[in-house]
Amino acid sequence: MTWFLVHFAEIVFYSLAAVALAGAVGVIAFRSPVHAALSLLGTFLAVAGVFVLMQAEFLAAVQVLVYAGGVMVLFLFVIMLVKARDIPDEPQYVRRLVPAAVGLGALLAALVGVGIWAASGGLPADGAALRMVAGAPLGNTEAVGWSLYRDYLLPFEVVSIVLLVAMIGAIVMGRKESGRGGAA
Amino acid sequence: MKDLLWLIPLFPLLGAAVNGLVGNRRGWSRRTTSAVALTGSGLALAAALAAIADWAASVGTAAVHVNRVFTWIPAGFGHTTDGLLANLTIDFALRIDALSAVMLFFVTFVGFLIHVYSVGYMHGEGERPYARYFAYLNLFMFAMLTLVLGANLAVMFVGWEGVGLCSYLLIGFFFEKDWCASAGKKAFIVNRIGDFGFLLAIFWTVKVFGTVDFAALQAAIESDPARFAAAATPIALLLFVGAVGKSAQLPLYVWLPDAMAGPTPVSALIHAATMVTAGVYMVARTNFIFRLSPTAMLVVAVVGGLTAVFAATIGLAQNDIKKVLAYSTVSQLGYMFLAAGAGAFSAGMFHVFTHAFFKACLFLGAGSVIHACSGNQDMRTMGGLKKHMPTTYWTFLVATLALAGVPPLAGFFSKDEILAKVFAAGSGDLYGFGTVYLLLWALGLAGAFMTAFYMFRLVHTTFHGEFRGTHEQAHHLHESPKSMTVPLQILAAGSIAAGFLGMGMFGPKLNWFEGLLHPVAAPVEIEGHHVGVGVEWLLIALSVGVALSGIWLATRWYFGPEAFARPQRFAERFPGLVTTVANKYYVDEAYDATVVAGTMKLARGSWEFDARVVDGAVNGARHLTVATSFFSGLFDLNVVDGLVNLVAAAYGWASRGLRRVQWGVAQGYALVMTVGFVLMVAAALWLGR
Amino acid sequence: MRADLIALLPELMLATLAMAVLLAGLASGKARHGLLGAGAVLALAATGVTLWLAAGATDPGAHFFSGMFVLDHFAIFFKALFLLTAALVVLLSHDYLKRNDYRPGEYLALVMFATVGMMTMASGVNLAVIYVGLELMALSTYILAGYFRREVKSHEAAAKYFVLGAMSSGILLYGLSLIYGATGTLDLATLARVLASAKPGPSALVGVALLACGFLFKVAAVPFHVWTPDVYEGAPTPITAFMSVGPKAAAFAMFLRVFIGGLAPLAASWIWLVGVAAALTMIWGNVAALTQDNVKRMLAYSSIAHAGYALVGLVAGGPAGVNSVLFYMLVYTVTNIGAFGFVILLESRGYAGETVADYAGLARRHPAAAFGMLLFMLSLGGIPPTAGFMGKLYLFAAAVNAGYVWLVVVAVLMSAVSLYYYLRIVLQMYLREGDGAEPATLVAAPWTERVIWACGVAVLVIGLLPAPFLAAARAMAGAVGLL
Amino acid sequence: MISTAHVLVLSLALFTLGVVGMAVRRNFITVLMCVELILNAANLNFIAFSRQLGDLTGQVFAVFVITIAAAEAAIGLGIIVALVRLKQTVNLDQVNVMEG
Repeated sequence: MTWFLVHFAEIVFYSLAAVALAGAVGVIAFRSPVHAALSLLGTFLAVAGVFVLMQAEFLAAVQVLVYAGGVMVLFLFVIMLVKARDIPDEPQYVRRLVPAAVGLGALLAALVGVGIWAASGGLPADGAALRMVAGAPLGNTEAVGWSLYRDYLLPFEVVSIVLLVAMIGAIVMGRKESGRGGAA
Repeated sequence: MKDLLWLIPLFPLLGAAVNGLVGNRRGWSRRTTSAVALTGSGLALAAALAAIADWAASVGTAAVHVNRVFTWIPAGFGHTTDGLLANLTIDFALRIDALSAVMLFFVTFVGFLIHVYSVGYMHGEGERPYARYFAYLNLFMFAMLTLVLGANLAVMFVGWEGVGLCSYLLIGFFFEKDWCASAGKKAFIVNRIGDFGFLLAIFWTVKVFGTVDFAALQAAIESDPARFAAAATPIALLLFVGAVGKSAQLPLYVWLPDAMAGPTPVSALIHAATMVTAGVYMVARTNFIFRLSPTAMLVVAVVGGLTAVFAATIGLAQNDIKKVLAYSTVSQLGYMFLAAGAGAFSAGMFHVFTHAFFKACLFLGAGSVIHACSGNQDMRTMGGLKKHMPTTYWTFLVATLALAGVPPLAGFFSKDEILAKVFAAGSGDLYGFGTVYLLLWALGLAGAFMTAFYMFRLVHTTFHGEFRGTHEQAHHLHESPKSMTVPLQILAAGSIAAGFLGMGMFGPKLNWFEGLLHPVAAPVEIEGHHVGVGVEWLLIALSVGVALSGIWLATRWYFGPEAFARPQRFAERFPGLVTTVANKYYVDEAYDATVVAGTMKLARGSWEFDARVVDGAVNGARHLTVATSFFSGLFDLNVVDGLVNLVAAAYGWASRGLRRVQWGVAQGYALVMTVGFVLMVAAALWLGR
Repeated sequence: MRADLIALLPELMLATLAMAVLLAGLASGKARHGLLGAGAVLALAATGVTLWLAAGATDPGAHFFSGMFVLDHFAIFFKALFLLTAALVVLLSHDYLKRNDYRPGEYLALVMFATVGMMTMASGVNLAVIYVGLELMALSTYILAGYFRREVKSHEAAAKYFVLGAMSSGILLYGLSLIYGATGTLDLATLARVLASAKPGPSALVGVALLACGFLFKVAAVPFHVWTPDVYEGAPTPITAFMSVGPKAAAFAMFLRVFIGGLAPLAASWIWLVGVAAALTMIWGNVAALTQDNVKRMLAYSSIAHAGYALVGLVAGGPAGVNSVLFYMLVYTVTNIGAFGFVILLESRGYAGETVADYAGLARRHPAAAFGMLLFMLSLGGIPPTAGFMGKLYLFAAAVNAGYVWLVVVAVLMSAVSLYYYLRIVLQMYLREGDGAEPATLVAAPWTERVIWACGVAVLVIGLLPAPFLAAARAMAGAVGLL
Repeated sequence: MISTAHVLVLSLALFTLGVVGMAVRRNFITVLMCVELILNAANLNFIAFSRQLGDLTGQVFAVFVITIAAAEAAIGLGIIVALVRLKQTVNLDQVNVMEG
């Protein structure tokens, strides 16, 4: 029992990591896009859990809201819209790429792994800075908010234009083309 | 006028623009087109003569006069401290001195004559091709004059590229014929190899000297020769690579014989008189760099000497009238480089000068003959043309005698000057390579014999004996119009007179030409050595004897009732030798048999490899299509021959190979990129270890 | 705050006007091509004026927005170049959109938003700013590539560009995260300081390598060039022209800023990565273009090759290298937009204008246009006295001076090879007469023609009198450091 | 205590799976999901490093990444919808008109 309490964080982390990995494998392995999407949802949620362990509560909330709530719904919506399941499965060109891709992936992982090995022993700082606003301790959400609106105002504004562009793009790409003229 | 040098190239440029942009589109009559073109080149000639006169009268022929038209490339990195680049400024500057004045004179003079000649020669073309032709010809004049007048390497390079482009356009002028187009391509690719050397030489010069201006370079070198000695060899050799390409020397000579596919006046102007001599001019122009490097000088001499003999032997057995002249040109260019390599830059330039007259005359005469024979170029079906076209015959004979080196015609003086200088270099043990120079001298003498032989073989087969062509052709034989014969007569007169400008063998005082060039291109002095008067006369006798014996042998073999019997017997006795020479030593075929076949094998091998490893992904049909196009490419390659085609094929092969990575599917691209990620990360880790 | 806003004014202005164009496009029931196009050009011009005013009112050495944004000479040069590019592309698009009957509103707005992204990239001295600017540019271009939705090819271009672009930006982001982990900062100046003070560990090296992968993707360098031919072929031609110069120049701006600026202490590692990639890019691009019969694809491979040349300047580094890249971007912009403009003119016949054979005999039928194309081809091939020669001269001279002779040998050799395929078009235009059966003609497209004329004049003027342009590049790049 | 190394290993695994997935899946929608995997991996890194360094920058940057990921997904899905309209397929390997 004490062991359980002492290692509680680790146990949670390993469980979340297992879920995240299983989800990621599922994305690649499932043939049905719906299953793949649900599997990805598992990864998203598990990653959100890791964010909490990493003292990034605000990010965890954003992850759940934006990914699980927004992006995932969008995915499922499109899958339903295009009736992806009805599309016949033709001989797979890409299947021949699998050995090469897996081999290269392993190689890439090994190389990057070598790279990060040395840097990765790091233990956390006390974490106070992650919830500090103008020298006073507050919550993580406030801290991120302050930083976002004060120090990172410029990229924040640019990202808002990115969202506008995404909206235009989704409309431009998604609207039905009614003959010549392309009326909206 | 000497301050308005830029006008000289401007006139032909305007002519080209008017004919090319307006005349070609509107379909102007031939008369209007020729008027525009002749005005362009005529004004260039007039302006050139005025400039030369003004320069000689006001500052003297020993002076260098430079016009800075505008600052072309300003002190680009002026604020930086990056070495010499900090001060690099390149003006668009033109320069007149003895060397460029000589070139200027004969380029505009011969150029104008050939424009006149072309009016007659091209009259059978349609209006639009006619306008196109004259636009290109004028454009060529512009580029050549820029090359000649350029006061620094960069401006010279502008002209250098320009003449290459025009040559390419004009060789391919009769583009309906496939072989014309492929000849143009061949000329272009080989020239590019040379230009590559030239461009690298420019960069190297910038790095070492911080300037590309001829005067500044010369001043820098003369102030401290020892400091630049080490850099001189690579720069000189790279420059020489450019010269080898442009002037068709071994091993890049292959394009010039093929370039005869162009209209004959073009062969006369570009591929005999002017553009191909640009290499010699460039070596003479930069002689202050070359003379610093004995290695480079020796390379120049050896390449020149070998080319002179090698091309002459091929010329012995050609049957196409223009091919004989083409190999002869390659061979004569070899003599010019031989002279330059022996340190006698002015002797080389003198041969450039005289050669321009008699070789242009020969080509134009050949054009006149081809014109009369309804386009036939094979000498075996000619003969007896003397009585049909007397003017062409006599002018051709004069030019032939000049080329063969019969005194007192122009070629005798210039060629003898070269051989004497090479002998002097040999006996004086120049740079310690005396033996090599003596060997080259002997080769040059042998080449002179062959020159006399193949030229008289040409004259006898073409003009003497009975006509051997068809009845229709015989009926058609006629003398060419005035616009063609008058230029021939003028050039023949030049072939007689030009030599008297440089009678070096009768004493240095009579060598006016060398005296003229001395301030800018002095010969390399061989210390403590002087060829005695007796020896000089012996050399003269030797070279005249060699020329006469060549003529004698050709006459014995190809003239009179016994004509052709002896060469027949000779061929029967030495069949291998004769066919080998007639087939240009099988150089092209050898490339095909060894390198091309090897490449094919390799290609096939890698094809299979590809097919198994990478190509598992690509479906069969696509594979087949690509493979078919590839092998049809190889088929082309076997039909057309030569080194250049090999290079082109190798590129084509590589090109198709690389393009196969682009197989159309995004996942495949993702995989290629993943390979890139792996390589980059691995390299970064390895580099930073 | 006021100073911050003044420095950002050009971007604010352009973004606002882009939204105005978007709304105007939606509001005008019938597509008003002329009005919207004129509006977009005026907006770009107004932004140019604003840029000039903002540049006058700010200190080139100052940092804005918590040290994330600068308006130094380097940024001003690139911003002016982007505005010029966007204006030329809008003009090129006018006749093309009208002819193909596509709505102009969203199109023009997206071009302007992409330009805002590019301008942000040029000014960013913080990796976060550079990254969001990059994404703004990239997302806008994905949509633009697929804008011609009735064309299968345009669609395919968008799909491929999107997938591979998303992959590359993911890789770039992963690299950024490693660099952040190793140094604890995203600010370029701090980054340079941290990296200089201690020998960086392998994780920083991996981060730099992955970052380089992402950047090389954006400039279309080997082996991350695979998207280029397909996307360039499929995209609407004015957008191809845009992608081949605008985003590429922006990518070079960030490449210079990040690598020569922030990652300078790691130069020993990345210079070889970039140098070898440059050599491979030049070889691959030029050689693969040799046998290409589709002119748009040929120009795509050519633009790969040109990215290789510009990378030579990056490798050379130092003020001379940076100057030469800036100047080259200017030269390349006018030349390539001109060349693609010509493709647009000829493409008007629907199917024609894409294969080399369509160019047969054009010199006779359209001598002036053919002459323009001749200039562009000579300039791309680096033949004097065109602008391309001058650009290459400076790039290669800088590299020789910095000691990268081997790279220059490759570059010169490959630019010699490149002439072969550029002159193929010249040969077709000037020597072939066409087979007579329905020859390709040019369709009246007045604005396209004007753009071609302007570019042709620019190519000659820059080639003959490069002094003021070089002076501009020099003043812009060298006055202050990159950070 | 969970060290940064733990998270990095997890993120590396997600990253690799994403990269491999992009090359082996033919369904455009799944490919898009793989992109999200890569972005999530990068975010894990940022968050882990942020905690290790005691520096908010990583977290703030992750906010941007999530936003941009959402924008990217929207555009990608728009492209998919148009693709289905035009070619009746979501398979990326059937988008292969252009090659060479």
